[in-house]
Amino acid sequence: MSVQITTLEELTSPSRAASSSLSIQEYFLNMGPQHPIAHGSLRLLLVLDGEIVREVIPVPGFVHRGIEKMCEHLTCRQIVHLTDRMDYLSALSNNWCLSRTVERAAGIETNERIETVRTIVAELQRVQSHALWWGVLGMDLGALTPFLYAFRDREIISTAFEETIGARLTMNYIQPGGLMFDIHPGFVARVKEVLAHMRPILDEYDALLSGNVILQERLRNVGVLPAEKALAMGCTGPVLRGSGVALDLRKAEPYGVYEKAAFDVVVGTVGDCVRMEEMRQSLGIVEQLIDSIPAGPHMTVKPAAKIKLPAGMHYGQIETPRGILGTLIVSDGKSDKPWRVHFRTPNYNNLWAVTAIAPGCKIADIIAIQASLDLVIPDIDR
Amino acid sequence: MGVVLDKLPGLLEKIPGGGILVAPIDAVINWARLSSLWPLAFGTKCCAIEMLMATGGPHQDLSRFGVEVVRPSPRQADLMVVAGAIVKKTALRMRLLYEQMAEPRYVIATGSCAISGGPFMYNSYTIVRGVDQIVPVDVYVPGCPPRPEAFFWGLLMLQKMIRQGESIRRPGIRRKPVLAALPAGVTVQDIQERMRAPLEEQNVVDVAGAAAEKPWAKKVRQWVKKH
Amino acid sequence: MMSYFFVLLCVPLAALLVFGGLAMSRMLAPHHPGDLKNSAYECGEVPIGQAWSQFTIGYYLVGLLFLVFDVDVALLYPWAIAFRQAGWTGFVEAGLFLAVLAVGLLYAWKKGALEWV
Amino acid sequence: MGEETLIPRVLAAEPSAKVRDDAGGPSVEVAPDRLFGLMQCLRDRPDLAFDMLMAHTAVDWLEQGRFELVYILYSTVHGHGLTVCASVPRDKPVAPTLSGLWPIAHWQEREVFDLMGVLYDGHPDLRRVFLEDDWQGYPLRKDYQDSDMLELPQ
Repeated sequence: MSVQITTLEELTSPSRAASSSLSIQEYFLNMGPQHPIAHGSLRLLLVLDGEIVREVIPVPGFVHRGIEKMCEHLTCRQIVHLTDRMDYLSALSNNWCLSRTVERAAGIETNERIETVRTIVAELQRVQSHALWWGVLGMDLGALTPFLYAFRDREIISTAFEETIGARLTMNYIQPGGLMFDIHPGFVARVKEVLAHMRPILDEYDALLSGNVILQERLRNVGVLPAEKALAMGCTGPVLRGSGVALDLRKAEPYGVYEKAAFDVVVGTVGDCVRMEEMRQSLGIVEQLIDSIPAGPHMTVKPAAKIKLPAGMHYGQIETPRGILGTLIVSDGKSDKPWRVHFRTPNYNNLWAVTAIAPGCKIADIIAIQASLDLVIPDIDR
Repeated sequence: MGVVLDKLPGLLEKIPGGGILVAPIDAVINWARLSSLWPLAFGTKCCAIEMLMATGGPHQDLSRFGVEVVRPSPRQADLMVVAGAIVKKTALRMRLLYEQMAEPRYVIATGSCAISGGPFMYNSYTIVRGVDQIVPVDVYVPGCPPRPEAFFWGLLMLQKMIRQGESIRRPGIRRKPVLAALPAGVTVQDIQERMRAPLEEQNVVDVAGAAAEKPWAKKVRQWVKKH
Repeated sequence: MMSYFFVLLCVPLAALLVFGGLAMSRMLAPHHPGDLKNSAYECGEVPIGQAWSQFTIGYYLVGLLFLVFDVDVALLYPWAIAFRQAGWTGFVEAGLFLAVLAVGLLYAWKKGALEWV
Repeated sequence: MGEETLIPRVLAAEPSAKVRDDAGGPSVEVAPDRLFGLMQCLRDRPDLAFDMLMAHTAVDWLEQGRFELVYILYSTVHGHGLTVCASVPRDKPVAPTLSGLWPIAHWQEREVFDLMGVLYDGHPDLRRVFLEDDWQGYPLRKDYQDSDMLELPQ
């Protein structure tokens, strides 16, 4: 077996076109970095035969800032602000994943209050993130009103976050050893307002889009991902659960106070209604926990304390709205800066499912597939 | 400028007292441009969610300023909102998009990543530290991500610049208002008169010239020819 | 004869509307063509391969069918305006006209020209 | 399936594997040439059933002159995880590809090749995934020099 390094040039060069089964009609089309469905900068190189897609070659890397290289020069606490900028729609879950890995590695204890607030805030952000997915699914398929509905509800949840966390998008709130600030006195009342508002709104979402025949026609058996193919492609989160595999880390490896809240993992057979139902489950979790936030300090480790990780590999994973985010921190035990940090991001693994689904469908179906995969590009490129 | 508008200032100068007509024409043209800015949706990162989507949402309504028509194609856009970090791979594409936009084109760099590389300034091997290495930027909106209100302030600054800064006498020459946002308490009189003239003069930008000598201008040509 | 006067009036108005817009933009809009500006826009990328390539026959068929039925609708306009004066004879004639086209449509349908390959 | 019963069965499947204790969960070290065989049986044996390659990355130990390849597996059937490590020398970093067992390995290996420079024997389409194809050098290596990169002033 030989090691053969190819480049995109060779892949798309005319010689390849002539020699392979690429008949004369097939041509390359760039659904390139600057495209409405890209939600960022992702280039999908389509090999087209008329309107039928023969092959999709995703080319990420347009937002690759080298976060893993930067993490080697930052202490564990400084890395938290970089995790916000990877998947900015689930910034709190990203912070939580890194903080939890560091806490388990360094043996830092957190109390019940911290875990409850972390669970509540992460679940609220899951609702906010799925609301954006719902709005943008409508926008990508041509219906512009869901976008306005979705962003109205995102603003309402953002005001709840802003009051406690101070930020709208890049939170930097969950630190190794606790929370950056204690929750705002009016936080519980504000969250109750949000819950009261969001419950009827979800039925409105269903009425607006799910019942729409055009949308059903555009989405029914388009981009069907069977269960074993989804597992083989390393998909996680709503994409995997949509294919029928009930893998949800909140149940499989409970963290935070998820055992205390009763909720069920939403599993679809082939469809994609998984995220709509997950929003209701998340609201249910927040409802059960919002009244029982125990008292206690919001930080168990002094902010200035140096956190030195013992030598070895420390891996922790968490269920973000888009899938399983894993943080691997390798430390040589000598300095408080990690030797190597690797983020197993959900979007990077969900992206490649499009190469398995796409061959044979039409260009318009690619847009439906991309919208249902709900990708966030900086999370792919890091 | 168009065939007529190129020659118009010259003709009006010949007619005695014709120069007065140039100002109203400027006012009309600048008013038409600033109240119908069509942004090009070029968001790469978190700023895209704040700048292009949240501001377009119902709470912070972008259409109050006539900017809500977000065009995906550069052919129909005249305001490029750079929302998010630009890495070396994207810089080429962004410069090509800037070239493909029709004059007069404006650039707002939002977010500290676009202004100076922001949180990725150090130890990042692909980041371009500051979008003004690629395209001439008119308004910088700091923040990470900037609040929608900050983006509106930048938008109003741009509209003020268009209203005061452009004239058909010198097409493509943009005079950026130095005293656009004086810090609180500092009044014009505080800045002595001799200080103000050079500040105004030095802040005149020939957009085409500024775009030509950007480091990425040549790289884009080689890249397009190579492909 | 008088009724044709309005037609004569309408033609220059239409021409003014169309060419007026074009002339305004030619006169007023800045015009600086450049090699990069004229390059093909494909989502910010440089297009791969030549645009002049053979593509499937399906597009041609759809174009043809559209042309036929578009002309058919264009011919129905005058009949629709003078519907009341034409009376029953006009109605039958239009019916016949549509029936002939319906046969063409059925033929295309049976031949599978409407299914998108 | 608890950790204590998992490790003995993995060792039974691959006697040359050594147990590592410095990783959080159960983890095993194996030589690169035995790697494919071990992974094959880890995936196919019903009582292990690791049907998901959760993550794959490489750690550059500069002083010891080796790349340590880290594979994190997960079984949705039994719900347990395993970390498998293999070391390849730094001057000839060639490792067997696992894209035959788990298709996602195809792209995870491309990422490790792009950033770390580990070559994969038998990989169908070994290409850079993030950086431009003509990028010189592999950025995540500890001895990567780049004039454009600003160092954080200490």
